Amino acid sequence: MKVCEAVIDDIKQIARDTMQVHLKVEANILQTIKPGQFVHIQVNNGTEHMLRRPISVANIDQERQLLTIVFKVFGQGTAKLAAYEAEQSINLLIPCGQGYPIEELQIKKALLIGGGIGVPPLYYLARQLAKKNIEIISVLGFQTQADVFYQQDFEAFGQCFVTTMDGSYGYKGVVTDVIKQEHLLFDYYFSCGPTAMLRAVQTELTNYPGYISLEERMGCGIGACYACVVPSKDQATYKKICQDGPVFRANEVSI
Amino acid sequence: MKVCEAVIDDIKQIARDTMQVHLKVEANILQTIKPGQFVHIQVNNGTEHMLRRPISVANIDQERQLLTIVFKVFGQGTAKLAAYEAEQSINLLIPCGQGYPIEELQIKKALLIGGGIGVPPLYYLARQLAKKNIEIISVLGFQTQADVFYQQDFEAFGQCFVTTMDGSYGYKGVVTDVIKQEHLLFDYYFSCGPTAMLRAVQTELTNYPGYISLEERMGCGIGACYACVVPSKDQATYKKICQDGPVFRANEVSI
Amino acid sequence: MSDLTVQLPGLDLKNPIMPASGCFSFGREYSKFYCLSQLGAIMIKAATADKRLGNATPRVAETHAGMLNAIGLQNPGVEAIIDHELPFLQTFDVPVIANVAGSTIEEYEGVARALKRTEAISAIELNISCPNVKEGGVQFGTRPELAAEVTQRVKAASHVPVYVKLSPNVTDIVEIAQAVEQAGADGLTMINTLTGMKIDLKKRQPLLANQVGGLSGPAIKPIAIRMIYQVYQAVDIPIIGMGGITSTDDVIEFLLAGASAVAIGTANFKNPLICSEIIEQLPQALQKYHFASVKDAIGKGHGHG
Amino acid sequence: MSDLTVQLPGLDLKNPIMPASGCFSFGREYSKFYCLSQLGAIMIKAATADKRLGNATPRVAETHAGMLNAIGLQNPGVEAIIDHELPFLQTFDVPVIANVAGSTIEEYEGVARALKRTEAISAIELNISCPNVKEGGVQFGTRPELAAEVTQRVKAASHVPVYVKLSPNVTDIVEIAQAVEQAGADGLTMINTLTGMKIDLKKRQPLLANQVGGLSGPAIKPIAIRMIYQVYQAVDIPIIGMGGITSTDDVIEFLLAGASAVAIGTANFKNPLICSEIIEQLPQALQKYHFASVKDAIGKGHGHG
Ligand SMILES: Cc1cc2nc3c(=O)[nH]c(=O)nc-3n(C[C@H](O)[C@H](O)[C@H](O)COP(=O)(O)OP(=O)(O)OC[C@H]3O[C@@H](n4cnc5c(N)ncnc54)[C@H](O)[C@@H]3O)c2cc1C
Ligand SMILES: Cc1cc2nc3c(=O)[nH]c(=O)nc-3n(C[C@H](O)[C@H](O)[C@H](O)COP(=O)(O)OP(=O)(O)OC[C@H]3O[C@@H](n4cnc5c(N)ncnc54)[C@H](O)[C@@H]3O)c2cc1C
Ligand SMILES: Cc1cc2nc3c(=O)[nH]c(=O)nc-3n(C[C@H](O)[C@H](O)[C@H](O)COP(=O)(O)O)c2cc1C
Ligand SMILES: Cc1cc2nc3c(=O)[nH]c(=O)nc-3n(C[C@H](O)[C@H](O)[C@H](O)COP(=O)(O)O)c2cc1C
Ligand code: FES
Ligand code: FES
Repeated sequence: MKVCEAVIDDIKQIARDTMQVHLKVEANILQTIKPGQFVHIQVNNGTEHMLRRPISVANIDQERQLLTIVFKVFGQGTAKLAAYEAEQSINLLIPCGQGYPIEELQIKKALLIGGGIGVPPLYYLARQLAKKNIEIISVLGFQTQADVFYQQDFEAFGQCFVTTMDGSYGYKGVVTDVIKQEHLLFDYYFSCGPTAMLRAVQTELTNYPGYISLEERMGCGIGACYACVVPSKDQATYKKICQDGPVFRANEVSI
Repeated sequence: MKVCEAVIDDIKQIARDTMQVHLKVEANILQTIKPGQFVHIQVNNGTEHMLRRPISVANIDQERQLLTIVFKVFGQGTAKLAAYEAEQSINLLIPCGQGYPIEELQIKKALLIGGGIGVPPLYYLARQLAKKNIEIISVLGFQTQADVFYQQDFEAFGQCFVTTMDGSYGYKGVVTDVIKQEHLLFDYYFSCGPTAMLRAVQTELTNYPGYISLEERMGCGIGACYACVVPSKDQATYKKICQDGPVFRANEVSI
Repeated sequence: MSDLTVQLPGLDLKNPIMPASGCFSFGREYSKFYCLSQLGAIMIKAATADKRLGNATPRVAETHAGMLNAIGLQNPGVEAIIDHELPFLQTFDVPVIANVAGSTIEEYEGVARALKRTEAISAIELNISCPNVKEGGVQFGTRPELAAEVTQRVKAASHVPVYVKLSPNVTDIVEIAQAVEQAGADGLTMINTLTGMKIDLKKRQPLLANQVGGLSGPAIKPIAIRMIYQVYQAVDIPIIGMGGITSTDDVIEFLLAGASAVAIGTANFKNPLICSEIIEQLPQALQKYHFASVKDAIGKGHGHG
Repeated sequence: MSDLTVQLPGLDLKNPIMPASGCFSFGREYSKFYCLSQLGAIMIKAATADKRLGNATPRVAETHAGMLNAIGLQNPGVEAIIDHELPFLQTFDVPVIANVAGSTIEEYEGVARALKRTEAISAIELNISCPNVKEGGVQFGTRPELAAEVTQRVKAASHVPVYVKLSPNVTDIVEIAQAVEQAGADGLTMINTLTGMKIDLKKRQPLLANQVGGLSGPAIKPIAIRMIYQVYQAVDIPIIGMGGITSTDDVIEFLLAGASAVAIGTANFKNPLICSEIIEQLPQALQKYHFASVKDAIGKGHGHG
């Protein structure tokens, strides 16, 4: 893990309140990053915001030495990040946490299930899976049409279903509805999104091996402050999301 | 008095740690401003700096609708102001306080005595005095050569003596040394600078009518919080520097 | 548009927003920026029996997300305030809350009694929590029995409802709140400033002439919210909340914690229009969080509902 | 180059900079950023008798220039710390200060006694001021007689000097400081966090699962400085200062107020290199303010000299 000042190559809005940023990062750092890992971003200098913001790695372009993040403007910190301009630099801890352990798995057909700002990390995952010639189906859930992004990018890898809560685009309903309706077949699933969605996924897909990526409010982002814990399945211990996660086996944690 | 977002026309360093900024301000506001008044500047948005910074009006260009300020980088707030760039805007309270009451005075020959960042407001004063064909002598004191600025601008109005504490430029010593050595003659003096200098001026020139401009840490900048007081000469009451001053008759206040 | 009104003892508020005492003098200066009749109420600068000059300068210092002040109750004395300041405020349609301070119980009582001769005030804010005067002030705010006594005496001497301003510099704020409630307080205002210090590194001494000063501004908001939340559960009198408010979100946070109205202090210095702007934006903010009115939000941060 | 060393009971410090308890776990994570031997000392996460899971999440919230935490003393228990964490720290050349917590006097005593079997610690920091646990913790820090009792008992059970960590959530910090000094404390560490709250406007409930949390960061620095300044004048034991430090100027301000060394907590989260960077920059900063050494600056904000 490193502290790194990354210059913004470009920053643009790609959906409602949703920003995509390309950051220039040294190749030797980029090489080490696994899908599912995150960067811990300083909002700005000074003392107004003492906590960093965790944002997942959405993609890596080794050739152009770019790291992509996609984030939603939610509160004050992300609003300030959204106001950055190209050529300015932001301070990252990179990389943080454990990614999806795809090297260790024998996968033929992967189901990617993303909700809202849980979609971006799955994109980098999809690219890495595709490199290994793994078949990919994706189900992406959003609130409403204005929120949808990356559909075409996922379609490039295989079947891609988009749902919106209000039915304004694609299927109406939640991601688990689509999975049931479409009788999707797969051997591993990988999911990232709001806790409510992950809980539904965990329950519905209890017979499949899968990985979920969790969110929690963080202090240090590196395992030193015990802010970001989640109980293990048996409730006997806590795992640290920033260090042991954010990716966990679906049956490992109690959410 | 108004709250005003002023766009920076240009900003540049003119001496050691000393910035000059031209701000675009509406003509109808500029028309009301008197030499000696100040603007109360918001450091930035957000909550890190809750107090504004008082900075004197150094010049006004009615034609180009520009207001000039000159400030020294002293602490965190002025450091942040110095980092602004052209086209960005800063928030001002404008105009604040009472200026030099030159309309009411019968002056033939004015002595301007400035020390360090007390020099800028005297420049706008000099311009206004010159318009009234008043003869002007200036004595400008700085720490050292690297700090000197505006010498030529004052020379355009008449005799101008520059002193530095370490003698690295112009006369060596304090402004009052020059005034004595050069046997300067004048009927009114106008002084702005560090309190120690003003005290010396007050004492040395006790037989002359004069005006001094004071500094104090401010809260509101408009007379509402009682932060910025100075005792009246008889110590019986307090004057508010932001509202009753910053310009006072030299014999009016006890510094 | 959402209903912004709040009815409190002696105070019929158009909206829950008022400037905090000491940050708004007697209104004249801010009246140049907007019409004071827009305000829910005005809390004026502390009044003592006689004129006070206050502390030496420097009196303020900036801190991270806040400031320190040690004004030391500079004011022209209660009689001068009645004669020269309140008439100006009476030209506006806005309730005035007089902040009453003193060094002894007798002084507090005397100020309250003196105020009887004016119709210009709707309530008294009893300032037993000013950390910036050598004697009195803060002790009354930190000892429940003293707080109760001064409350009772001032209440008896007053013709208008009395709100007691609590000091946060205490181990147990609930204990003090309950003591003044039992002593007859009509309401509480909280919080006053926390005692702090800044040292001038070059001069090697405290930056403020008074050495210590009161910390205010966004830095202290979490402490204010916590104290109001705790006190709301322990008393039945209304609370006017303050401490670090700079936005409509902050106002709603105070309402949820249990404040019935709020005061804004330090933020006026950063933005002299803040009270006016927040009043204008409040209906929209209430809507955003699905509150039908200000009253609908009060205390709603306690349990679900 | 200026002399950065400081000698305190049990602690021979290369420099006065150490990470604060709870913000640095047991050092492993930060050892990836710099060599821990650079540090003056390390204050490790609180140890209780048995393993504790701590509070539910969310456990932290951001506030203006600060944060709230309610971790709730999650730790693997003193035995596991001795066996699994301290050996790692022993690989560095840095004194370790063990933070001792508990719900009862007996638990505090037990933890101190358990620590006797390790050589890996140079001092104990007695945490009588944690606001985030239901029982114990904070009461010990707010009542002088309880503070004195737990100090005396832990002191008797310990083989190393005991520094008592004071809570700022009190009316009179000097009274507590004097009580623990008399009870045998070798030093003080101050301040712990101030109790605060943040409310989630959408959920209409306190944001932290524990409702209240401890406020830390630059927001509280003026309170820390004031308390250290006051306590320094009233006690003869050394103070390790903390609360909002983010820069060398802050370190010097704490030294001037009367701290002999300082700890850095929250700022590690913003910049994991902060302790290392401050250590590097400190000689230059001391020079700027004309101090020949760290020792030369301690207490120099009191009167001229
Ligand atoms: C491992 C991880 C990966 C993430 N990846 C992404 C991503 O790729 N894109 C994206 O848009 N969002 C992502 N999030 C969520 C993102 O971190 C929050 O939306 C963001 O921190 C909110 O900050 P704010 O300044 O807008 O809100 P504020 O309310 O101002 O934040 C205040 C504090 O709360 C924390 N916080 C608030 N909401 C959340 C949340 N949902 N999760 C964690 N911390 C929160 C902030 O980090 C900050 O410390 C991720 C979260 C985690 C834990
Ligand atoms: C009426 C008036 C006119 C001024 N005009 C000028 C000018 O034209 N050019 C210029 O360079 N300076 C001027 N000053 C001084 C200038 O305001 C301070 O240097 C500046 O506020 C320091 O801010 P900072 O952020 O650098 O320091 P910080 O130490 O970060 O400031 C902290 C707080 O202290 C206040 N403060 C610190 N030093 C002073 C000071 N000397 N006077 C008043 N407040 C202070 C700041 O305003 C702020 O509230 C003037 C001051 C006054 C009162
Ligand atoms: C400069 C200044 C002067 C103050 N004077 C008084 C006062 O006279 N009486 C009083 O009760 N409170 C006084 N206060 C406290 C405020 O009324 C308020 O309680 C406190 O500042 C917290 O609110 P804020 O964070 O919005 O400023 C003063 C505060 C400041 C900053
Ligand atoms: C996340 C977090 C956890 C903490 N845990 C402990 C603890 O276990 N024991 C303790 O004595 N103090 C604990 N503290 C308090 C710090 O040690 C320190 O006293 C306080 O945060 C003030 O310093 P700061 O402003 O530099 O953070 C904790 C603080 C934080 C932010
Ligand atoms: S954020 Fe500190 S342990 Fe995870
Ligand atoms: S700064 Fe508020 S009265 Fe002058």
